[in-house]
This record gives sequence, C-alpha cells and structure tokens, in this order.
Amino acid sequence: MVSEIASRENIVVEAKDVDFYYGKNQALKGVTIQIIRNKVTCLIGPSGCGKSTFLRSLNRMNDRIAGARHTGLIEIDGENIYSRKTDLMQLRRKVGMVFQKPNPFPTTVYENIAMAPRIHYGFGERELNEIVETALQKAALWDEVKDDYKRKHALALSGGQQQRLCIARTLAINPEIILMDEPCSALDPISTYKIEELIKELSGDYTLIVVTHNMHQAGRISSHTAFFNLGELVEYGTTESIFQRPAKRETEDYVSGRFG
Amino acid sequence: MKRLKLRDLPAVALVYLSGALVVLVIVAIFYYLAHEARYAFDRPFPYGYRFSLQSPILEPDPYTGQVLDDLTVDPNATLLAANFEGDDGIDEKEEGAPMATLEELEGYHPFGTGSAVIDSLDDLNPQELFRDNWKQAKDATKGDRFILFAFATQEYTQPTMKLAFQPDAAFSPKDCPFDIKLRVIRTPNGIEVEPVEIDLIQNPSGKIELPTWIAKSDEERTNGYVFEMVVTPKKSNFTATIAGFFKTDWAPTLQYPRYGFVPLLLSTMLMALLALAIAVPIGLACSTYLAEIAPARIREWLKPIIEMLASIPTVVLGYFGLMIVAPSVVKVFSQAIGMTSGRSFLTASLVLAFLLLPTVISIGEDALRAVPSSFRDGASALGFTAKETIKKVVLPAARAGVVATVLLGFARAIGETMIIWILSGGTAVMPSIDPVKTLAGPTRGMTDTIAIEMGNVEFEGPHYGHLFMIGLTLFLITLAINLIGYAYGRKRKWLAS
Amino acid sequence: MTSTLIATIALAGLSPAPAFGTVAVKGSDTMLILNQRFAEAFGKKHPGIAIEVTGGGSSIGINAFINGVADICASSRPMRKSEIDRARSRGATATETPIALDGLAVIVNINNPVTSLTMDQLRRIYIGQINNWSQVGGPNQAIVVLSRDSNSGTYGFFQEKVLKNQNWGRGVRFMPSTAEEARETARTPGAIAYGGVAYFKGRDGIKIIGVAPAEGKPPVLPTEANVRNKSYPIWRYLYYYTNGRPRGEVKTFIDWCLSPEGQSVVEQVGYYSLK
Amino acid sequence: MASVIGDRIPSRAKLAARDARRKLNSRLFEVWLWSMGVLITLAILAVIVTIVIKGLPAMNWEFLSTGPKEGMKEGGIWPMLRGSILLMIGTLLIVLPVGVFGGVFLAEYAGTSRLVTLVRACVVALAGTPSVIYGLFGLAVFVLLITKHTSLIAGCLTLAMFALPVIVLTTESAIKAVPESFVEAGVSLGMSKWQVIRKVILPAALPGIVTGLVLSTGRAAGEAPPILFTAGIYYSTAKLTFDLEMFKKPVANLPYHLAEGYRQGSVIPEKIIWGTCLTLMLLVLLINLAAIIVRARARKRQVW
Repeated sequence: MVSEIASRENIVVEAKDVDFYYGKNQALKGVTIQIIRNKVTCLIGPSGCGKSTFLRSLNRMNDRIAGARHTGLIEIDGENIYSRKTDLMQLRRKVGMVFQKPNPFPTTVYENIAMAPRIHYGFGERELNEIVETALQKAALWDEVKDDYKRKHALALSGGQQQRLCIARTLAINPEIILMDEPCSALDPISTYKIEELIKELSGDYTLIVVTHNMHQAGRISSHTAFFNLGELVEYGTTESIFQRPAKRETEDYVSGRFG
Repeated sequence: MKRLKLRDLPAVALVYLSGALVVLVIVAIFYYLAHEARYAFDRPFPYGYRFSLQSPILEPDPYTGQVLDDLTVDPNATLLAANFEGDDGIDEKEEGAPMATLEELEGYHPFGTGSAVIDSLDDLNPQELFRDNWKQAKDATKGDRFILFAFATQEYTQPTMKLAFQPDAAFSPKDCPFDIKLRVIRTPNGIEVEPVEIDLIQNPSGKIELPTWIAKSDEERTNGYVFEMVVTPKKSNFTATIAGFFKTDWAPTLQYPRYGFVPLLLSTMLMALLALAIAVPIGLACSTYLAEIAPARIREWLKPIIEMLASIPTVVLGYFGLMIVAPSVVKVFSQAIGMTSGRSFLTASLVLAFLLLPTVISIGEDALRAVPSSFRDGASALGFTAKETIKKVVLPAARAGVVATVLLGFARAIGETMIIWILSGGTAVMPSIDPVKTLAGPTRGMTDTIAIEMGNVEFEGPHYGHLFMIGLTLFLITLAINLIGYAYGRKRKWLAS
Repeated sequence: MTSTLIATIALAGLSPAPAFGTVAVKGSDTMLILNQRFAEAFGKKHPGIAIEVTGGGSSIGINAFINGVADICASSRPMRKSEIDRARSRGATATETPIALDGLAVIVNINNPVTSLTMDQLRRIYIGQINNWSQVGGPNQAIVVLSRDSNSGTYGFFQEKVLKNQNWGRGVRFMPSTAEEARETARTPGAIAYGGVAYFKGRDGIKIIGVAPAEGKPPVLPTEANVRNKSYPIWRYLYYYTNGRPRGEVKTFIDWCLSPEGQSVVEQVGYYSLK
Repeated sequence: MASVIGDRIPSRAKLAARDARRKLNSRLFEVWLWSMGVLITLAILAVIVTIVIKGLPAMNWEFLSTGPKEGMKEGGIWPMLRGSILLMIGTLLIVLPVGVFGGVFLAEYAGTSRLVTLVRACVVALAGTPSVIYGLFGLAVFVLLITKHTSLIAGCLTLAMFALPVIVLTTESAIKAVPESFVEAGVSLGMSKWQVIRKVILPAALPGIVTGLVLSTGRAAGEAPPILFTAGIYYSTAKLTFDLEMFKKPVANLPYHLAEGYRQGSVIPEKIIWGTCLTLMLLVLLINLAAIIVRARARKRQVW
C-alpha cells in the first residue's frame, strides 16, 4: 500500500483486517495498516470516521468500554497485543497516550510525572528527581516550571502547559510509541504551535501516532498520513503523497476541503 | 420572554410567598429554639448549708444511735437555703418547724439552733424563729441575710462546743455564683471570741470551736451566739447559667439541679466518631466498589437494597438493636471487657454505624462519580492497576467529596435520637479516660436527653429551657457541619482549569 | 398553599377544651398502664364516654392541666406548690384524688445472701458510696445498680424518697421498664433494682428484700399489709388531679375508678387498691 | 535512543515480578471492595429478613384492622396504622404547595445572588438537621404557642417542617434538570414566565418532584422524635371519625407506639412490637416503592 515501506524492522505497528464494534455499531471496517518506527503518522478524517477508535485500540483503551469487541489482528513489534499472553501493563508502558483534553492528575507537577515511574519501576527519590527533570525538559516545559514544579499544582498551569505536562508524564514511563488523540483541539494557536514543535522534536526518538481533524496540522508535523472515512482506511501514504497526489476521489475531496 | 402577565400575578405571588416561607422556617427554628432556651436563664441558683452544734467529743446520738458527723442525717441540723421547692431533704414533718424549745430538747439533745430572716436583730420576732429557713427565687439573686442562733442546754457539761457546718449534699459550692460568708455578729455577755468570718465557698464545711454558752430559759435562746450568713451575687444570672451549662455534671432532677451538658456533648461526639470510624471505611469501600468496579447489572441490584436500609425507620432499627444486637454484643464482649448489659456505648455506636452506611455509601458514590473519567483514562493509559488508579488518582481527586461524606455522616450521627435513646443505657456521665470502661458502660447523648426528659419537665421552667439550650447547640453544630459539608461537596478542584 | 391556609384556619378555630363526651387523661408514665386499663374496662361499661389516654410524664400531664387541656392529670407525685399556684393563676383549682397505692420493692439476684438493707444503705448504694456487697454484709462482689430511666415517675419518686434528692451514682444503669430491670437482675449476680412490687412477684431468679426504715429498726417486707399500714418505708399514692371537684363525665369516670370494680383493675395492674 | 529513563530501567525479570505483585495486590483490593459490598448487602438483607420473620407471626388481617385489647397485650394496631397514614397525608397536603412553590422560587425566581446561595446552603443544612430539633420546634410553636394541645394538626405541621427542605431541594433539582430547549420552545411561543413554568417546566419536572415528595413524606412517617411531643397518644376509646374534630385530637401512630412499646416494655408483648415494626417498615417501604415506580415510568417516557 505504501510504496516507501522499507524493511520489516521499520514497521512498528501492523494492523490486519481490523473490524471494531461498539455493541451493534461497527466503527472500523477491515482496517489494514503498517506504521513506521520513529516517525509521526497522522490519522485524519471527518468526525465519526473511526480514527480515534483505531488509535485507542492500539493500547487497548477500548477494553474499558462495555460492549466493545473487535476482530482481526493488531501487532506491535510483531506481537499480537490482543493475545491472551499480552500484559496490559507492559503494553501501556510501551504505548503511551495523550488525550484530547489535557488531563493532569489533581496534584503537583512533580507528582504527576513521578507517580507512574515510581509505581512501575519502584524508583527512589533521587532517580525520580532526574527523571522528572529530563521529562520536563523533553516536553519543553522545564523552563516554565523549573522554579516551583515540586509545589505547583498541575491544574494551575495553562491549558497548553497542561498538555505538555501530560506528554512529559507519558515520556516518564519510557514508551516507544506515543498515541495522541487530537492533542491540540482544546488549545489556543500559540500552545498548538508549541505542541507541534514538540511533536516534531520527539519524532526522532519515538513513534508518534496523532489523530487530528486539522489537515494543515497533519501537513506540518507528519511524515505519513492515513485518511479514514466511515470506519474504513481510505488511503495511507506519505503525507506529501496524500496531500499532493491523493489516489482516491474521497481523499482529494477531503483534503481540498470539499467535505468533512 | 414576557416577564409577567397580570393574570399570573397570584401564582407568582404565591411562589414568592413560598420562597419567603422557606427562609422564614430557617429563621423561625433558630428564633424559637433561642426563645424557649431563654427559660434556662430564669434559673434561680439554689444554695444551702446545714448548721449544727456538736460536742468536741462525738458520741452516738441517743435517738438514732448514729455518730452525727454527717449533718445530712442530723435531725437537729438547721438548714439555711434558698431557691428550691418542696421537701428540704431532712424530714418532711420539720418543714417550717419552729425553733426547738428547751423543753423539747430536754433529755434528747443538749444543743439548739434556730434561724430568722431579718435585716437587723432589732426586728427579731420571737414568734418567727424557725429551725430551717429558705427563701424563694427572686429575692435570692439580690443577696440574702440569714441570722443563726446557737446555744447549749443545761445538760451539756463540756467547756467548749463546736458549730459544725456543711453544704447541703446536693449543692456544690464551687459551682455557686454567689459569695457566701458566715460571721459571728454577737457573742453572749462575758464571752469573747476572735471575730469569726468564714468564706463558705472557699471552706464549705468545717467546725468553729466556741466556749460553751448555756441558755437557761426559752427567752435566752436568742441571747447566745448569733451568726449571720450573708449571700451576695458575684456573677450575673446570665454568665452563671452559661458557666453552669459548660460544666461536666448533668443532674437536672436534683433539688439543686446541675445543668452541665459537657458529658452529653462529649458522649454524642464520641459515639458519632466511633460509628464513623466503623461506617466510613466499610461504607467507602462499598461505594468505591459500586462506583469503580461493580458491573452495571450488580449495581442495579445493590443500590435499591442499600436504599432500603435508608428507609427503615430508626425506631425499628433501634428496637432491632435492642432485641438482636445487644444480646450478641454482651455475649461477645462480656469476657473481654467485662460488659454486663447490652445497653452500652458500644452497642449504640455499632447500630449507629449501621444506620450511617446508606448515607456514607450514597454520598460517597456520588463523590466518586463526580471525578471526571478523564482521570481514570489517564491513569489507565499509564498502565495503572485498578487499585493504583483508585488509590493514587480517583480518591485524591474525590478528597473534597469524601470529606463532605464524612461530615454529613457525622451530622447524621450526632442528630440521631431513637437508636441512642433505646441502646445507650441512659446514664449521663463523662466518658471515662479508660476506653474499655467507656465502651462497656452506659452513656447518654444530647438527642436522647431531650427526648427522654422533655416528658418530665415543667414547661417554661429552667430544666425546659436547658433542654432547648441543648437543642439550640445541637442545631448550631449540625448546621455548621452541614454547611461545611455542603461547601466541600460543591468543591471540584479540577473544574478550576 | 391553600391547605396551609385551611390548616391555619383550623388551628385558629381550635377550642382548647376537648369535645363533649370525651375525658382526656394525661400524664404519668407510671400510671399509663393503669389509665389504659381503666379506659378499656370503663369503655365497655360506658360506651357513651370516650377516654383518651396519653403518657409522656407527670409534668406533661400537669402542664396540660394548667393549660386547661386535660380533664384529668395523672401524676405519680403530689403537685408542687409552684404548679398549684400556676394552675390557679390560669383559673384551674387543682383537686387531688388518690386513686391507688404503690409500694416499691427492692430486688436482688436470687443467689445473693443479703436479705435486707436500711434506707441509708440503699441511699448510699444508689449514690455510689457503697459499691460492694461486702460493705452491707454480703459477699465480696461489685454491686450492679439498676434503676428506671428518668422518664418514669418512679425514678423521681425514688430519688426524692430514698436518695434524699442526691444525685445518682456514676455506674447506675437506667432501664426502660420494670420488666427489663427484673430480667437484668435475674441474669446479673451482683444486681440490685427497684420497682412496683407486683412486677416482681413470681419472677424467677430474683428475690424481694426487706427495707429497714432506719438503722437499728427491723427490716420490713413490702407485703400488702405492710404497705397499707405504711410501715414499709417506700410507698406513695398515685393521684388524679381535676379542676375543682370532679363533675359530669369526669366524675363518672373517677367514681368508677374508685368503685370496687375500678379498684380491682388497680390490683390487676399491680398496684394496691385504696380500701 | 535518548530515553527519559535511560539505563536505570530494571531488568525484565525484576519488572515481571513487580508486575505480578501489583496485579495480585490490585486483585486482592478488588476482592476486598467486593466483599465489603457483599457484606453490607447481606447485613441489610439479614436485618430486613429478621424483622419480617419476627413480625410475621403477629401479622394478619385482624392485627391490622382492630384496636389493642386487654391492656395492650392483645389485639391489633389499626388506630396506630390509621394515625400514621393520617399524619402522612396531612403532612403531604401541607408541605406540597409550600415545598413545590419554594422549589420553583429557588430554581426560577431567586436568581444567583450571594444571599440566595446562602439560603440554598441553609436549606441543604436544614435537610440534615436532626428530627428531634423539629420536635422541639413543634412543641414550642405548634403545641405551646398556637394550639396548647398535642394534636394531629400539630404533628402534621411539625412533620411538614421536617420534610420541607428535602422537597424544596428535590423540586429545585428536578426543575433544573429540565432541558433549556424546552424552556426556549415555550418562550418562543410568547408565553409569560409563569406560563412557561406551569405549562412546560412543571409537567416535565413532575416525576422528579413527585419522587421527592413521596420519599420525604415516607421518611417523615417513620420518624418518632417530631411527633413525640406534638401528636402522639397512647390509647383512646373514642370512636374513629373522619371530620374536622379529628385534627384537634392527638392520634396514636406507629412510631409513637413503638417508642411507648419500648418504654412500657413489660406491657406490650414482644410479638406485637415486632408486628408493629414490620408494619411500619412495610408502610415506608411501600411508599418508597411507589416513588421508585413513578421514577421508573417517568424515565421510560422521558427521551431527553
């Protein structure tokens, strides 16, 4: 499907014929996709097209919804994440997630980041201090909170800062893949810009899969783009090819703003 | 929208009237509780001392065979008292008995005492000398003066005699808002004693040694030693009543009633706290289960059952506690903490805890449900287990709601009447420092005191007023707790962003 | 709202006196059972006159009487002077009719060797000065002191008559009923309790002890004869108070209560009839 | 790869052991929560079943339909049951207009000033005020000040006071739950504010209001302290009548009978007391059941 797809070790996520149902509603229809390591992949499409459902099935967040079920295969690093042997804890350590609305925990900035590594790895305070600092730096939040991040309540931060805090929180559990579900939709343009810059910076070290309804954003940040419509993966390829030379009529209509 | 049509005026007026009525109810409750509580301040403060002459060498009384060191049982003691009604506690027949004549004392008792309520010795009327004297309420608050006469009869042979005095058994001088002094104002001819003045509040009981003086005829009875007991108020009735209210002795049926409500307050609070300590962990665990873990189907079954408990009338629950819980509590704890009766602090608290469960569970569940699911999503995406999500994220986020739950549960517990009435054992005592004693022993709280005693008070009297004072206090306490709980319940920190 | 208005109008229209043909008996909890039995038996005989019985306590009855809303106030204690004065100031002349005689028996556990106490010992036990049976000639055993609760007139009477108005001791447990006292005494070896003598006759596990009026005097048991001749020290009358001499239905009722038929009810309930 | 954690990460084996421990821990925690839920449910069921078992032997038609006999040792509890029902109806009639209109006032007319917030907070606090306080108030005002006599009407007024705050609050929240779109529809038709309330808001909020009314009256019917000093009577040979006179007289009722039964423990046999307990519990439960049915039916109809 994607011509540039190189050797197999570059593929980090592979989905084959994934159908997804919420009760009787089918949300995904036969989605097959291969996502490339350490790149930014954007999932675009009109609302209700299944892009968020697909994203959330990559770390099995959909498990929490009653009546949700799926068929097909999703593999990460060649391992079926829906197999009986899959350890959810391990999966979520590997696949981090950032949500549409910033959702820092109601505690200090420091605690927000330190909580997960402490729980997962049992680090002591000295190690946590370093991790929190590195995570804040990586999330480009360090300069803004370095004076009082141990005391400052996370909910006292601005929306954009909160979202970067959520990214830092995710970085602190050492993920390989970071899922982002419309991370900028609740933010103002300046904050959005900062998050986009951050995404670009992170892309060398992490595989980022970003759901967005903003096509320009997809164009700015991603190397690959997948276009979903009505639960189907319509087209997938390099961002450049999707935007410049869409193979399908639907895609062309969408990216040129004729529907959606 | 059109604000108002003339046609609607009556209905809208009715709406405003009802709103005003609701506000009025709040004011009225406060006003009328306070209004009735004012009767507590009509309280005449009673006091009373007994006086009797004794030989320095005490011998058994020839009449009763008792050694009369306790003037309460000395039939010859004179009582000077004010502000009580009815039986003076010595002997009903002696009420208002005239001062004993020498003839009456002959062969029976070698001393005589008597009293008069006069301002000056010149006003003395030999017809109005009494054994005991007491005054009624209103004069006593202005200050009183009693004159006391003391003499020996010719049967007495010792060179000295002692005037013994002690406060009436039911009267506690240290609680008394008066200054009470005893002085010698006249000594018989030829006898000189050091001027005696005794502060009866500081030294409520004691003896004064005096050279013997013998009255030879009935006329001479008043010529011997003359004392006066002077009573002057030192605190206003208001401060004294308030001070009395905050004492630790609740004994309203005494001749000299004491209205210290601290034991009731403390018992209520401690019972409520124990009940909370049992109900909150269990109840919160249950509400966490319902809010966080239970599948919808199970929740649909459990919730009505728990609501059913909330609808069992408390008097039924109290009776259940008495017939079913109390005997088993005795069985379980009789060895361990020496419990003899099921009517105890522990039983009352246990049943109270049971009563609190639905309150704690339903408010607790609401508090947990109010935590946005985005927090749970966040925790879940970070790979937290259910326990970690609840303990590290959901419960801390719901802290204000949990505090509100505890507060509202507390208010409910201290306001409960029937369960405590039926199960507490009804004894108004300060909780003991020894927890075992407190748990196994009987107790009594504020609510049941109101319910039990309102049946036996004189309406619009001091006891009635004090019950309303308790009611007012209870009202203010629960009001404050509920208001704070309400404020906490509305607090949602995460909404700040 | 309208119903509130109706309620207010209804309230305003309330005459305080009960309706024709009704006798309201109010007051003492001690006498509640007696009053109820009276009402039930009297109702069969005189179906035209309705008797309403309310408890609550002697003071509630006295207060209702003072306010003129009870036809008969049942009281297990004589009215206080201040209450009589207050009633008079509102136009009611309290008239006292003794209706029954009551003797309070003192009971202990059946295995307790103590057979009698003096009034003074009893007082000291209840005020907490004596707390071991060995102090009154019994075994070395702690005394578990039981009393009626303060709702009952018996409580007030006992406090006045025996405790000489002193306060109850710290460990006294207050029981809601005489039956409860008896049950508790039967299962607690060191217990002591008091109550209407009739409640204790023929009950297992307890025994009635004699009471000596004073030190050195012989103890007296609360037999019918001893209570009637007042040699047993803890006795009292139970009273009905009416406004002036009983008239009309009230008179019919009180006369019936004092008749042999009424007095047999008194015996049935467990008090002593006024012979 | 420049990870945040870098080389500090524990070995796979250690991590797996840690994960296993956490999972077990969480599982145990869930089991604990579950067992608390089960424990409470069982305890509640045990209490209810005990009361039913103890009360059933006394239960029969005669018990419910006749008065006490033989010095309260035999016979039934009809006067008490009737008294409780009368108290409940009277309470409902008094509290209905004031409570509902009061709720309308708070929801629609009072605005959002600080004073109103305070009033609302006070109403909430009143809803949590001990019932014995209402008993005291009823004694001071309805008995001593107004009627000088304990009576059915004094009891109803006291219980109405007790039930009022809850009804005001449930009415208010039922009204606030009516979607704004309904109101807008009404407004667009040119209705006045009161017309909108009467024709649109109140019908839509009715199930919520009725539920609140029924629940709080049911609760009031089971409370003993408010009627202890205001309405209770132990026994009467008077014929039961339904007229205005009835309101002036005190009534026998179930909670009072139980309180007396407890006090006069030696007189009323246990069997009758348990029967009375069961009757009172069933009365309140039936009322609650009615409320639940109203709520359930209304939910089915409501589509928003």
